Amino acid sequence: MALVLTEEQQLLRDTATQFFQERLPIANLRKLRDTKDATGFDRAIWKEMSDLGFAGIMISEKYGGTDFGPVGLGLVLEQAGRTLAASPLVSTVLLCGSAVQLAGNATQRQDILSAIAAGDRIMALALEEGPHHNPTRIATRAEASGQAFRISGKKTFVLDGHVADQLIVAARTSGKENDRAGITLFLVDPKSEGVKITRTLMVDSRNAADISFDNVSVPATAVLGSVDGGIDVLEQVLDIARIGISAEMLGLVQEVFDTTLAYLKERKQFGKVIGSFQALQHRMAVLFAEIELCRSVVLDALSALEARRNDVPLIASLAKARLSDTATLMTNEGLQMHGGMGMTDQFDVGLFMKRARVATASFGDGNFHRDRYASLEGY
Amino acid sequence: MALVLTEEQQLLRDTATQFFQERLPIANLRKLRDTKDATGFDRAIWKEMSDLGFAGIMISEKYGGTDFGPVGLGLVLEQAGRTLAASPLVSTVLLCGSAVQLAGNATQRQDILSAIAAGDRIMALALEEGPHHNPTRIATRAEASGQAFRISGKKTFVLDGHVADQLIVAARTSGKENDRAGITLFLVDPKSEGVKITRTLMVDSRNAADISFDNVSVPATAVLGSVDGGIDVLEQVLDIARIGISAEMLGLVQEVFDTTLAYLKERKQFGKVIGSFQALQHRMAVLFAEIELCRSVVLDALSALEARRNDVPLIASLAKARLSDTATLMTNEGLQMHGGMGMTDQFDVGLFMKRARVATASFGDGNFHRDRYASLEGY
Amino acid sequence: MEALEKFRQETRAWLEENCPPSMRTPMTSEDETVWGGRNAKYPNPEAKLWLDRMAERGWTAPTWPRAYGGGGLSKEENQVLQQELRRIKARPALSSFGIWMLGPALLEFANEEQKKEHLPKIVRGEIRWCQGYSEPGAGSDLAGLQTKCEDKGDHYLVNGQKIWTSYADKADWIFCLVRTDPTKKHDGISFLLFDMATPGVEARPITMISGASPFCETFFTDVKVPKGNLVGELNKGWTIAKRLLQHEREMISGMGLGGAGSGAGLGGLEQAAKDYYGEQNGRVASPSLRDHITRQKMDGKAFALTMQRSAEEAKAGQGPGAASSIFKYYGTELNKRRFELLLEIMGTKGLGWEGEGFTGDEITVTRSWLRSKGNSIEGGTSEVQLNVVSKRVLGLPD
Amino acid sequence: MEALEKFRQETRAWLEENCPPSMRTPMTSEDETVWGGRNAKYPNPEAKLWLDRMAERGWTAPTWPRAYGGGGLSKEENQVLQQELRRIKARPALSSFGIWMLGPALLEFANEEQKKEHLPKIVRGEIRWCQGYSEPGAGSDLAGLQTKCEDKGDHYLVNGQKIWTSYADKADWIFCLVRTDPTKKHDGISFLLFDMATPGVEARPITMISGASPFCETFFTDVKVPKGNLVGELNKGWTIAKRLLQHEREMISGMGLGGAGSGAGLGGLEQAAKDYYGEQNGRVASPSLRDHITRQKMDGKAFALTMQRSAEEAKAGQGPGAASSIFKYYGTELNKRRFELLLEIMGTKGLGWEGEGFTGDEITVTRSWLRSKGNSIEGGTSEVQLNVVSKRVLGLPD
Repeated sequence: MALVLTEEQQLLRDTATQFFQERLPIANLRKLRDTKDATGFDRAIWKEMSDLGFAGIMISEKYGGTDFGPVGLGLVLEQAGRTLAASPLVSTVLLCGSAVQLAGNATQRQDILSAIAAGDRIMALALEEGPHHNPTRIATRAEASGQAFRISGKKTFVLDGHVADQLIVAARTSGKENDRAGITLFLVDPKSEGVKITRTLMVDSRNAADISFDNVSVPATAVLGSVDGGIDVLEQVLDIARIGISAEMLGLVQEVFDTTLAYLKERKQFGKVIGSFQALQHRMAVLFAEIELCRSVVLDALSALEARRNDVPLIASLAKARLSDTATLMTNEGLQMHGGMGMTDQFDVGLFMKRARVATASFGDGNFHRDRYASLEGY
Repeated sequence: MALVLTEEQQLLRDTATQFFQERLPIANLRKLRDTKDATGFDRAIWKEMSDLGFAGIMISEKYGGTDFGPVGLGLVLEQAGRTLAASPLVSTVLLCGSAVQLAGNATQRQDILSAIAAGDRIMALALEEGPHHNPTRIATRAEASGQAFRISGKKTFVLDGHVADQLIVAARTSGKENDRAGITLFLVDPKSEGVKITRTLMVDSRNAADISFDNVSVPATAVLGSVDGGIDVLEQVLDIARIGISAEMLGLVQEVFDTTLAYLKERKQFGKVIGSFQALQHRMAVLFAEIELCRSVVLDALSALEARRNDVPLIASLAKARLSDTATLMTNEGLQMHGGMGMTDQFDVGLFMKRARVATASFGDGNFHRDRYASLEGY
Repeated sequence: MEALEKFRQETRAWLEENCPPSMRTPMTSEDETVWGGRNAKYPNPEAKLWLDRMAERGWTAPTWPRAYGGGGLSKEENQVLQQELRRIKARPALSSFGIWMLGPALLEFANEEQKKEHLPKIVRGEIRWCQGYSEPGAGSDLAGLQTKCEDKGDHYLVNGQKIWTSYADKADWIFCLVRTDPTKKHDGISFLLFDMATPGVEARPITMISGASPFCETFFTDVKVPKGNLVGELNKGWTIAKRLLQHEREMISGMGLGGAGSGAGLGGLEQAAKDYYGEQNGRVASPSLRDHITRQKMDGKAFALTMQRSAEEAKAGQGPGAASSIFKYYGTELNKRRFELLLEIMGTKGLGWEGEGFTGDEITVTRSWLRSKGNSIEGGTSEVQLNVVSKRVLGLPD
Repeated sequence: MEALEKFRQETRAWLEENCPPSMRTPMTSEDETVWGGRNAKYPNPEAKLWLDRMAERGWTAPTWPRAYGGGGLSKEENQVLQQELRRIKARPALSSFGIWMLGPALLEFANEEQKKEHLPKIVRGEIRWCQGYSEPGAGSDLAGLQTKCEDKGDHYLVNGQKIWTSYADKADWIFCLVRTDPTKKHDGISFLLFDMATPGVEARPITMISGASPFCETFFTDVKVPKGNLVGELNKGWTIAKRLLQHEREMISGMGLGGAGSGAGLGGLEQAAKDYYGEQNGRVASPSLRDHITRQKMDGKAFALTMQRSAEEAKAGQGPGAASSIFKYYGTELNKRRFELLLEIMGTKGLGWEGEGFTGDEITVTRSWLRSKGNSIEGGTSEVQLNVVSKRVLGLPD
């Protein structure tokens, strides 16, 4: 295991830090929100990120990627979390890029991975059908009809779904809702007839969509991986996303901690800086401990991915549960310690709180992952 | 509802306070423990308690009781909790007295209730068969054989079981383990052939026993209440016990709180009394709030019993869960704030911690009662 | 008792005749609240009619003396009135900081002229008031306020800045704490009234994390205030302020008990959990979530019982009791927890901001969740509350 | 590398020949620990043989210089030795505060004569030491110690009282912090050694909430100590104490990771839950309990990873890192929580004290649960740890 960064990794982290501070500071998210930007992220800056190699970080050099691996991606995401950077990293790189890498045939890989690495294609995974993450609860059906499939169903919380150039849709080719077997992944053009996309404006000002499929026809070549065997791919992809979002949340909690600590050293009440009050000091010390543990967990999860360890599912659930819980705790404490000013939109802490909750709900919250962890461990 | 005491009740509380402080202070429990007293409580003092009317507090005057009702009993138990008084109040009065009152026929009531009220009979309820409270998980069987029954099975955690003059045994006359129907209560003489009693020494220095029944013969007149219908009686009796023990725990947490508060005002570290440290102040203020809520809950639960409200089961579970959780929290915090001295047997806080855990495990801990509460509320 | 019964009959008859039909329907949004004032807005003409009729009897401020336009009712009569209003589900004729906050203070601390001047207009909803207490630099240390008020002989000159002035952009007058002696802390504060139309007053609404808000930042630049607008003695304003704060705190602590925006539209925590999480054998499908719901419900019930006990103790003449010292702290923390739990229950449906994909109830929960974070800050932070409990109730030393 | 491999071969061969068979079996109780000393007790003659053989090579203190009886091994050689000892599951030849605590301090701070006098006897287990730091009045404020040490010309005179002196009733000598200047705090403390057989020394065992304990209260009444027994400079004992305390803290923080008495005999939390609570479809029957177990396991894993990360950072030359500042706090709190959870799992079976009705493992859990409460007090309370983190690591002001 490597819980310490190599020099190369430290360099990447420094690049990412600088990039997000300069090119995607929190002001960027505010601007997108306040101008009601139709895309919801800055495509030009996404191109810059791709040029820096961030989009192709998990993609092999053969397809124009930088192949820096999961630890590298984690470092980038952590820095993105510090500035609440809106980008298609989760939708396109973590979810869809990984799915194609794992399950795509040669043609699909060539086509899609090189487009992702170049920053030319935005992709979205249409998976969820209810308000809570549940990768096997799929009612959307894909009926075989000759050489094609016809997809019908409703998806929700599709990240970047309203601007995706291409969708991956999880649909049922056999079995019934909640069965593990019978799920198939399809590549779907969002402009196909019968696809209806509604952007949903989330509290974190990021992008998601409800998408309905009404008898949408796709050719057999649109199948990604094997028919009925989608769950195995999905689970690997989801673990990558869970770990990636945990890395983002690590940046988020660290930033809120740092900002709150600075505020405590500056803000005066009753003639003293409030950071001199012992009750607040102890709460900050406890938060410090929680975050140090979070950092170890995220680093280990990224290493597990990189080394393809067989405990990836376990450590992914550990990371997602712990970071979700700590992000809730840290943003609540951070806001409270900022007092009334923290309640204003002018301060950033509220934005971090909003992002923390959406990140928590993405791909399983603490309840989901603690239950999964216990199942994986057999109790 | 009456969340405020009447003058009569206040008088009773004052009597009880004085009695326990003078006659059953913590030193009494220490003496019983250190001398390895065979009875485990002081029979002479139990007689005194009976003379004061405490043993007959739930028993009507017809049988020599004082009929002060549940609120009165709660007040006595709260004061008993403050001095960790060892007495057969729970086993004999709360459990067995209530069972006979509810289910006994005229002969049984006359015989047993007057003996209890006079302080002449110690009784014990042989119910549990596993390490966790579960009133329907009964494997002990009573087979009808002519005009008699033959009881076989093993009971554990029978409070005061090693000194009881008479047992009430919950056994199965039909159905299988975990069925609600088919449980029958029997009055059993502990000296009967086939009864084997092993005293178990618990961490709180109170009394319990493992009791095995090997083909023990009892006459049909030993049935308390109806054959197969014991669960309805049991549930009412258990709710009384849960509320009673909650009242005892209220006294316990209040005493630990008061003692800790006094210690914080006296103990000096780094040249200041430690009660001046804000981190401890806030923890004490939070505990204060928790205990105030506990007090309201216990008073309401006692009132519910007294008024025979139909939400008794709900409020009993609320009381037992909340007092169990708060007792754990308060004793942990109390010990920590006492520092190293709290770790010594010389200080009392450890004794309160031990009693708190046994009281928590008695008749359902927080997990049990939260689950029950949700079931009762239908979710 | 007979007189009271007679009063009830009369009141019932009067309300039957005078409360317009549309004023007996539930409000569909906060926008329908009638606040009165120079630029008063009414959801419909009946709302104005209802206000005028109630104001004429002084029943917008039922217990105030008739001499100042109030209803002159006894405490018992007012209870009857409120019962009868609830019986027909009447909307409040007037919502007003003048009635809730300022009026009682004026009745206790103002001179006769001030009472005559301001109280009747409050009763009739002619003047809408806002309160200027908090300042950006002060926060929990309210008495650390800096807004300067200088005696310029024939007038006072006010310079400074307030924050969290609710509806300052819509109010006609402000009651305001100002610093009249910079060399003292609590004893250098005065209580001043002035017209928001005075030159030099500017109010800017604050956007909150939950969206638009009634709160404003309010700036005073060389605001001239007549000397007759000082209430009570110079430098003794803190006494008035404390009385008003006590009142505010009590209003906020009721929160733990739920009410508007608490997810009531979703049918309570357990129904929401069944709807958003699903059921298994008739129970909430996630057992750990079920456990969290039970903890919340148990704490809520225990808190409600404690407020009830405190009220009963007060009624029994035992005073409000130590338990009341924890209400603000516990009630607001409980309310915050409730909203966190609702979000946990609702998953991504509890995380919408606006627009399609979410019901109105869902968006309300999300916004209320964010708004709830302020409960443990406004009206004395939880930290200040815990300080107060540990020092005043528990007697722990500095 | 080759030399190290050769050392491994030789060591393995030597151990094979010299470690007696019974010393390769697990200890069945703490009573079998070999502490040495004037009244040394051995579970069997082989234990003495094993000690003597190891001591002869200096391998009871492998890295100490040969000149003082130590093994003179390099760090790498010692690692090899420890690996080989573990390989054959050898029991420790000697447990000793002299080796763990005092020796390193003497090597760093004592004069040549003192080293020659004391170290060889420690290595051979001839003298058993105890440590006299804490005092009843001092607690967390260790430097507030009062035990008076007066210079009487040809000797020191010691008067006072220590507490928490482990095995003081069984030890031969004590290393002790005493006050040599009452006008200063940290700069008035000295580090003194003396024989527990000196007249005026009395040790009384302390009964803990968990039962009998190695701890004693130790009283000094006009104890005469030769002046040569002062280690380091007069009034500079705090420097030595700090070094030793650091060491102690690190030993305690490992606790969160489990080990002896952590319920290992029950097969871990989840197995215990299945056994004591029952299974439903192969899962722990109580879902809320299952959730608590998972939280505990997750926190335990996260903490273990953090200790590992810190070690890797240190190895990578980045120093111990800020994370290490939380080990004592987090590790002990985690350990306490683990025991609370075990009790929750075991129900009434986790609440036995002694006698029939409970297995040995069950009683051990109960006693260890009680003992664990001291973890967050001894070696610096959790509160002191949080103070240190907030001030030294986070830079928050007084």
